Amino acid sequence: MLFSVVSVVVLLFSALLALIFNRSALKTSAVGASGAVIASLTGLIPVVKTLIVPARETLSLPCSLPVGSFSFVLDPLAAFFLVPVFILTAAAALYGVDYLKQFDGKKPLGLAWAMFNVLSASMVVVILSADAVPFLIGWEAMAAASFALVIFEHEKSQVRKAGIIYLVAGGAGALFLLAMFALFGIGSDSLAFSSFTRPAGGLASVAFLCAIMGFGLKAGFVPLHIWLPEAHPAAPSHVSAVMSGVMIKMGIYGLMRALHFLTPWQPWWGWLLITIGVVSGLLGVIFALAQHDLKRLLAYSSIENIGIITLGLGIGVLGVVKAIYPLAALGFAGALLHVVNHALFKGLLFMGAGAVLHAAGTAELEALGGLSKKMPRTAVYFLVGAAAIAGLPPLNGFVSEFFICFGAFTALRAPIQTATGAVLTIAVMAAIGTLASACFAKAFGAVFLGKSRSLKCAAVHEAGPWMGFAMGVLAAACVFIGFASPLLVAPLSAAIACGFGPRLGLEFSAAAGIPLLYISAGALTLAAVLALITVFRKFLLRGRKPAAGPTWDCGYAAPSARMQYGASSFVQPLTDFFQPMLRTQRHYSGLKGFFPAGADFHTEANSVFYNHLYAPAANLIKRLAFRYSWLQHGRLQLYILYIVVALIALLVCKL
Amino acid sequence: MIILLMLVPLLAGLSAFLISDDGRRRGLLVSASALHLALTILVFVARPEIIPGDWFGLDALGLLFLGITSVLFFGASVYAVKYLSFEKYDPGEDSDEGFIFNNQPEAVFIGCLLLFLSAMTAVTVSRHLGMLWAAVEATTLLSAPLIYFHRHKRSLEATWKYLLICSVGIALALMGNLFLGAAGIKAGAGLDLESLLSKAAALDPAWVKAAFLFLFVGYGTKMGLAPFHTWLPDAHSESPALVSALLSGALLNCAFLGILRAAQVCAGAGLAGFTGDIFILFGLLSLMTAALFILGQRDYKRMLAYSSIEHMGILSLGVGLGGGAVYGALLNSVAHSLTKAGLFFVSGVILAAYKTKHISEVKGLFRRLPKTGVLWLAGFFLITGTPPSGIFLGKLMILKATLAGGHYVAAAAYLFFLAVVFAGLGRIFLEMTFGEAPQAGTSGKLPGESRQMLIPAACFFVCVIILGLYMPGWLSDTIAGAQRLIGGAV
Amino acid sequence: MKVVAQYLMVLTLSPLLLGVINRVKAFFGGRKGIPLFQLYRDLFKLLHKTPVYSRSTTWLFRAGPIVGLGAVLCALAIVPFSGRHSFLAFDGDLILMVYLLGLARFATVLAALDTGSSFEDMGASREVQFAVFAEPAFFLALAALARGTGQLSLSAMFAGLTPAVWQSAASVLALVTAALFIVFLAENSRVPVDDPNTHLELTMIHEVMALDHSGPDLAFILYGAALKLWALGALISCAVLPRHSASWFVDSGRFILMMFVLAAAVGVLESIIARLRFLKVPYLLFTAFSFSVLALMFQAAR
Amino acid sequence: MHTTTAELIIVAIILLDLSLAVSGSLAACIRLAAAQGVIAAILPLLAGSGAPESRAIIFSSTVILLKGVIFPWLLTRARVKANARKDVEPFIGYPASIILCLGAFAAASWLGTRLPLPETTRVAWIVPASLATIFTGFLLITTRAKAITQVLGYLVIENGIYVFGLALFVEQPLMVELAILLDIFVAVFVMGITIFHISREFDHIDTDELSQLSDWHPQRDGEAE
Repeated sequence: MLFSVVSVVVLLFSALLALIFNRSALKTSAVGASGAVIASLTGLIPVVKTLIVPARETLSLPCSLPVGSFSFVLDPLAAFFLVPVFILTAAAALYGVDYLKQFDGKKPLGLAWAMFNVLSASMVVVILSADAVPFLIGWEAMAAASFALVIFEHEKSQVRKAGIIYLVAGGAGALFLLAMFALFGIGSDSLAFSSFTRPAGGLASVAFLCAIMGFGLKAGFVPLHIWLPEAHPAAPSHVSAVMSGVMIKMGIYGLMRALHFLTPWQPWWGWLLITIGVVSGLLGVIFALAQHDLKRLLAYSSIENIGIITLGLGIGVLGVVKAIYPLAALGFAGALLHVVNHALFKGLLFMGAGAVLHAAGTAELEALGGLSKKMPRTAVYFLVGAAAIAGLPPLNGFVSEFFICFGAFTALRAPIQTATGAVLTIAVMAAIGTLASACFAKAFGAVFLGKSRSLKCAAVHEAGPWMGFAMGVLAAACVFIGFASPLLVAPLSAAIACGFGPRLGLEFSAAAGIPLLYISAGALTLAAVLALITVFRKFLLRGRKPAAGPTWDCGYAAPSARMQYGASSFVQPLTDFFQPMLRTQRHYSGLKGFFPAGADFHTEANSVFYNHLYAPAANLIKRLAFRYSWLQHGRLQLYILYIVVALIALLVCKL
Repeated sequence: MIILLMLVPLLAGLSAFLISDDGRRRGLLVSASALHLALTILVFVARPEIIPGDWFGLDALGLLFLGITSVLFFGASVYAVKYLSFEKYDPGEDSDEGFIFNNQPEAVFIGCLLLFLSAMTAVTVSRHLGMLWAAVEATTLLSAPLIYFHRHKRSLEATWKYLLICSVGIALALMGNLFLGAAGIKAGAGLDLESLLSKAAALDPAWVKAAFLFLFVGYGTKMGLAPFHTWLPDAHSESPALVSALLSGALLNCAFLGILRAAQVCAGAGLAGFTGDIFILFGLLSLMTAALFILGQRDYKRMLAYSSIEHMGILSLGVGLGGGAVYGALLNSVAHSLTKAGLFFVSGVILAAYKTKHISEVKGLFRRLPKTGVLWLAGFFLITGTPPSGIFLGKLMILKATLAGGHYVAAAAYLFFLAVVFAGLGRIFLEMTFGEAPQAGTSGKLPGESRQMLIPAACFFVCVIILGLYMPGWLSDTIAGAQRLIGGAV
Repeated sequence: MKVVAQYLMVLTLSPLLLGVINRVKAFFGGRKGIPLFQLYRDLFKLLHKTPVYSRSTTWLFRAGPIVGLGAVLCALAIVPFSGRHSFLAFDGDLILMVYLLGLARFATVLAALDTGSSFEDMGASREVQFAVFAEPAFFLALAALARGTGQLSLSAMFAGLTPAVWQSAASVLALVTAALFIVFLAENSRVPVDDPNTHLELTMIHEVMALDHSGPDLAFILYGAALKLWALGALISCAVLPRHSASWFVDSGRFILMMFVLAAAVGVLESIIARLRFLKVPYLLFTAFSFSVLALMFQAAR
Repeated sequence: MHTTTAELIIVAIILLDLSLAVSGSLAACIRLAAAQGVIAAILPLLAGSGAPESRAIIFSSTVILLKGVIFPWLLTRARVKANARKDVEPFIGYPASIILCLGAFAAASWLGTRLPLPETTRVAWIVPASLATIFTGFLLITTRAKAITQVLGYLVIENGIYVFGLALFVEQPLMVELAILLDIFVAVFVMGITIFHISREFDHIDTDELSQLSDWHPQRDGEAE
C-alpha cells in the first residue's frame, strides 16, 4: 500500500512539475513521462505482490469530513484492475514523448502532461478507494482530466463538440453514481464501502439501475455510448489509448464493486447485463465496420469490447443466480481478463493509429494505404493488435473470449432459461468475433496494405523510437498472454474470489486450468508449425530469386492506386446488410448531361443514437425552456404578480 | 464587540463620503474590511455569549453567515481597488448598444459599499426579528445605488426592479413579523428571538403558519427563490462584478437567514413538517426555473445569477429535508458563496476585456486570457459540485438525506435538474473558454489580466476545494451548531 | 501412435477428396475428367516453381499462405477421426478450432488485400461477409451437439454419439448435420456459394484471393484448402457414422469411405445445382443458422 | 369605548381601498393613499383602554407626519418633475379593478376566519381589512403602467401592514419601530430618486420601456439549436 501511495504522489508531483516547466517542451515531457513511468513501476510492486499472494491491505488517511472518509484498500480485484492501468499509462507516457513533439512550439505542453498524470493518478485512486467520497473525487478528477485532454486541440470545432458531449455525459453519469452511493449509504451515517447496507427490495434494483447508468455512461454501454466515438478521436492518441484502454474500464470496475454491495442478485439483472452486452457488442462492431476514420473505428470497437465484457459479467451474474457456478466463474473470468486484454490491444491500436495520424496527417481510411512499406514496425505492431482484438489465437484476445464462450458451453445442459442465455451468448460471440475480424481486416488493409491512395502517404515516416518502444511493449504483452495463459489462473482466481466470493475462485481454477494448458500447447504447436513451414519454404526457394511484377490486373491496362477497393467497399456487403441499424447516409451527386464534370459519392455513418435519440430529447428540453422563457418577460407587473399568486396559493393551500 | 462589528463599516462608510482622494478612499475600504474580518475572526475565537433580551448577539447560525459575509467582503474590497481604477480610466462604453455612460461618483459607491456591509452585519447579529427586518430592508436600500453604478438605462431598470420587488417582498416579511407577534400575544412572546423560542410551544399555530408563509415569501423574494427570483438576473447582470459577487454570495445568504429564523421558531412550535414541505417545494421549483433559464442563456452574468437561484433552491431543499441535509445545505451555502463570488470576480475581468456580456461573443478565453480562462473553468467545475469541493459534499449529503427520507420523486427531480443545469452551464463555459480568440478588438489596448483582480477568486476557489478535502474543526462545529438551531439534529 | 497415424492419414488423403469431387462432376458432365491424383501432381509441381511477386506486396503476402496452412494444420489436430480422440482434444477445443480457422481466413484475407488488386479485395470482402453468417450457424450446431451429448470437446462429443442417440434424437441430429453441411459448403467455397471452376474473377471468392500467389505459396494455399475440406467434412462424417466398433482399422476404413462418399455427394450436388447469386448466399447461411437453432430447440424440448 | 371608533376607521380604510382601485387620477390616488395612512395612524391611540400612552402618541404623530405630509409631498414632486400624465393608465378597466378588489376582500375575509385574533383585541375585521389593503396595493402595482403608481402601491401595502400592526400594537421596542419607519421612509425616498432618474433617462415613466432586461427573445421562436 505504501508503494501505491508513493506512486500516486509521484504522479501528482510530476504533474505539478510539468506545469511549472510549461515553457520548455523538452523538460515538461521529460518530467511528465518519467513521473508516469516511475509511478507505474513503483505502483506495480504491491499490485503484483497482492496478485501472487492474495492479501488485503488497507489505509486510512486522517482527514475529517462531514461525510465520508479517506480510506483505501488494495485487494486482488483492485490489483487486477491496477495492472493494465499502470502498464498502459507508462507505455502511453513514453509514447506521448514522441507524439506530442508535433505540437512543440504551437502549444504549451505542460497542461497536457499534468492532466495526463492526474488522469493516471485519479484512476489509481478510483480503484483503491474504499469509501464513496474518495471514489467520487477520483472519478470526477478522472473525468475532468480526461476532458482537459480531449479538448487539447480545442481550436477545432469538432473537438469542442466532442468536449461538450463528453462533459455532459460525465456529469450525468456522476449524478447517477451519487444517487447509487446515497442509496447504499441509506442505513448508515458513513459512506465507507464496509459500512454499506444492502438496500432492500425495489431500492436494490433502483441502485442497480443507477449503477448501470452511472458506470455504463463511463464504460460506453449502448445507448449511453455517444460520447465515446466523439471524444476518443478528438484526444491526442496516447490519451485515446489510455481512455479507451483503461479509463472506460473504470465503469466495469465500479459495476463489479457495486454488484458486491447488492447481493442477493436478481435474475433480471443478469438478463439486463446480457442484453446490454449483446446490444453493445453487436452494434459496437457494426458501427465500427462502417467508420471511415481509423480512430472513430477504434472507438466504436471499444464499445464492442465493453459489450463482450458486459456479456461475460451478465452470464456471471446469471450463473450465480441460477447456481451454475462454472458459468459464473468463467463469465467473470472472461470479463476480467478481457478488461486487461482490451487495455493492451486497444492501447496498442490507438497508438498505431496515432503513429499513422502523426505520419500521414490523416486517419481517414480512404486516403491511406500501403503504409506497411514505409512504417514496417508500426505495421507489425498494429497487426498484432488487430489479430488480438479479432480474438484470433495464439494472442491474448482469444483467451478471454474463450472463457466467455466456454462458460456458455458449460451451461448448455442447464435448465432451459439459462441455456437460452448460453446459446445467445455463443451465437453473439461468434458473430462479434467474425465481424471484428472483418472490421480489423478492413482497418489494417486500408491503412497498411495495397498501394497508397493519396499523396499524403508519400512523405510518411516511421514512428519515433519511444512510440515504437511503447507499442512494442504492448504487442509483446499481447503475445505473452496468448502463449502463457496458464500463468493467469492464479491471479484471476484470486481476483474472482475477492470480487465474487471464494467459491467462484475455486470453481474457476477447476474449470479453466486444463483447457488453458491445452490452449497454450496449441499456441506453441501453431508457432512451431509456422516455423516449420517457413523453413520448408526457405528450403524450397533456396538459390532461387523470386521474380517481381505488377499485380495481376485481369487484363486492365492502366490501373491506378485510386482504383483499389476502398475500405467502405470492402465492408459494403455487410454494411448494406446492417443498414437498418446503421442508417448510413448516402450523398450522391450523379453524372449529369453528355459531358459530365465530376461525380461524388460518399457515405456518412452518423451516430444513430445521437441523431435519433439524444438530439431530439435535447431539442425537446430546449424548446420547453424556450417556451417558458416568457416567464422572465421583463415586466415588473408580471413579476409582482408571481409573488401575489404564490402567496395566495400558499395561504389557500397551507393555512 | 458585536456593536463594533457594525460600527466599523458604518463609520468608515460615512467618512468615505467625505474623503475626496481616490487612493485614500480605496485604502479606507480595504482597511475597514480587513478590520471587519479581523473582528470576525476574533468573534469566531471568542464566541461571545448571547445575553437574553439583547437585540444583538451571535449564535452559530449568525456566526456562520457573518463569517461568509466578512470573508467575501474582504475579497471584494481587494478586488474593488483595481476594479475601480480600471473603471476610472476606461470610458464607459457599452459594446452591446454602443451608448456612453458615466459611473457613479466613487465616494458614493464606496460609502454605500461599506454601509451595505454594516447592514449585512446587522442582519447576521440581530436577535430581534423586527431589527432583523429593518436591517434586511436597509441592505436593499443601500445596495440599490451600488447596482446603479454604471449609469445607463439598463442598470437603472435593474435597480428599479430590484428596489421595488425586494421592497414589496420585504413588506410582506414585515407582515409576517407582525403575524408572529400576533401569535405570541397570548404568550407574551414579543418579537425577540430568545423569548419566541422559549415560548414557542405556546404560540398560536395558525398564526405561526401564516407568519411563516409571509416571511417565506418576503425573505424568499430577497433570497431569490423561484418564482420570486425575477429581480435577481437583472440586478446581477447589470451591477459591477464585485457588487454581483456580494449580492449573490452575501446578501442572498442574509435573506436566507431571515427565513431560517422563522423556521427556527416554527420548529420550536412543532411545525417542522409544515415548513419542510414548503422548503422542498420551492427548492425544487427554484432548481427547475434555474435549469430552464440556464439552458438557453445568452448572457454570462445572467447565467451566473440563475446558477445562484439554483443554489438557493438546493439550500432550501436541504433545509426542508432536515437532519444531515441541513448540514449539507449550510456547507453548500458557504461553498457556494465563495465559488459564486469568485466566478463573478472573474466575470468582471472577462467583461473588462471583451466589453460584452453576450456568451456568443466571448470566445477563446483560454487563448486570450489564460489565467482567467483556467479560473473560469475551475469555477465551473466547482459550482456544479465536482468533487473535491464543499459544494459536492453538500450536494451529496442533501441527496443522501432525500433518499433516506424516502422522498424518491424529489431526489429524482433534484438529480434531473442538476443534470440539466450541468449540461447548460457546461455548454456555455466551454464555448466561452475554448476556441480561437477573436482578433484583439478595435480598442487596441487590452486591459489584460490583473493579478489583483484574479487573486481573490483564486483564493476562494482554493478554499472551496480544501473544504471538499478537509473540514476544519471550528467550521464543522459552527455548522453543526447551526444545524442544531434549525432543528436538523435528527 | 494411432493418433499420429490418423493425423498422417488425413494429411495424405485430403487432396484426394478434391479429386473425387472433380471425377464425380466430370462423370455427370459426361467427361472423362482430370485424374484423381491431379492435385498431388499440381502441388508437387508448384513446390518446385519460383514464385513471382507483385511489387506492391510485402512480407505479409508471403506470410499469408504459411499462416493459412499452419492454422488449418493445427485445427486438424483437434478434429476427431472416426469418432476417436484427436491429440489436441480438451474441453472447449471446438472454440479453438473455429478460431484457428478464423485465423487462417484472416491471414488469407490480409494477403489478398496486400496486392492492392480490386479483384482480390472483392474476394476478400465476400470471404469475410460469408464468415459472419456461417460462423454463428456453425457454433450453434456444435452447441446443439454439446447439449445433446453433454460433452464439451469435439472428440468426446462425437465419441458420445451412439446409435442410441440417433434413435432418440434423430430430428436434432439431422438438423445439425444439415446445418454443418451448409457451413461445410460455404466455408470451402463450394457450389452453391462459390464455384471453384468459374473463370470470371468477378464471381469468385476463394480462388480470386489466390490470383497473385504462385509457386510454393500457391501450393500451400491449395493444400490448406484441401485440409480444410477434410476438417469440416470430418465433422459431418463423424456425425452420420455413430456406430463405433472395437477395431480401429474397421472404424478408420469406414470413416475414410464416408469421407469419399461425402466428396461424391458434393460432386453430385455441384453437378445438379447452380451457384447462387451473391445476394442470396446470406439467406442460405441463415437457413443453416435456423437449422441449428431448431436443433437446439428440439434438443431443449426433449 | 374605542372599539366603535376603531371599527369605523376599519370601514373607512376599506372604502379608501375601493376608491383607490377605481380612481383614475394620479393626484387623487396620492391623496387617497395619504388619507389612508393618516387614518390608520389613529388606531394605536385607540388600542389600549383609557388614555393613550405617550409612546403611542409619539409613534402616531411620526406616522401621521410621514404618511400624511412627507410621502405625498415626495410623490407629488416626483410626479411633477417627471412630467407624468394625469391618469394612472391601468392595464385593465375600472370595472375589472373593482371586481378584483372585491374578490380580494372576499379572500381576505376568508383568510380572516382562518386566523382568529386573540381575545385581547376586540376590534373586528382587522385582519381582513389589513389583508384587503395589501391586496389592493398589489392590484395597483400589477395593473398600472406608471412607476409612480407602483410606489403608490407599495405605500398602500405598507398601509395595510400598519393597519394590522398598529391596531394590534404588538409590543415592540420603540427603537425597532422607528428603525422600521426610517427604512420605509428611505425606501420611498430612494424610489422617488429612482423615478426621477427614470424620467430623465427614458423621457417618461411608463414601465413599458422598463422591460429590456429579460430572457424572452421572441425573434428566436421555433429555432432549435
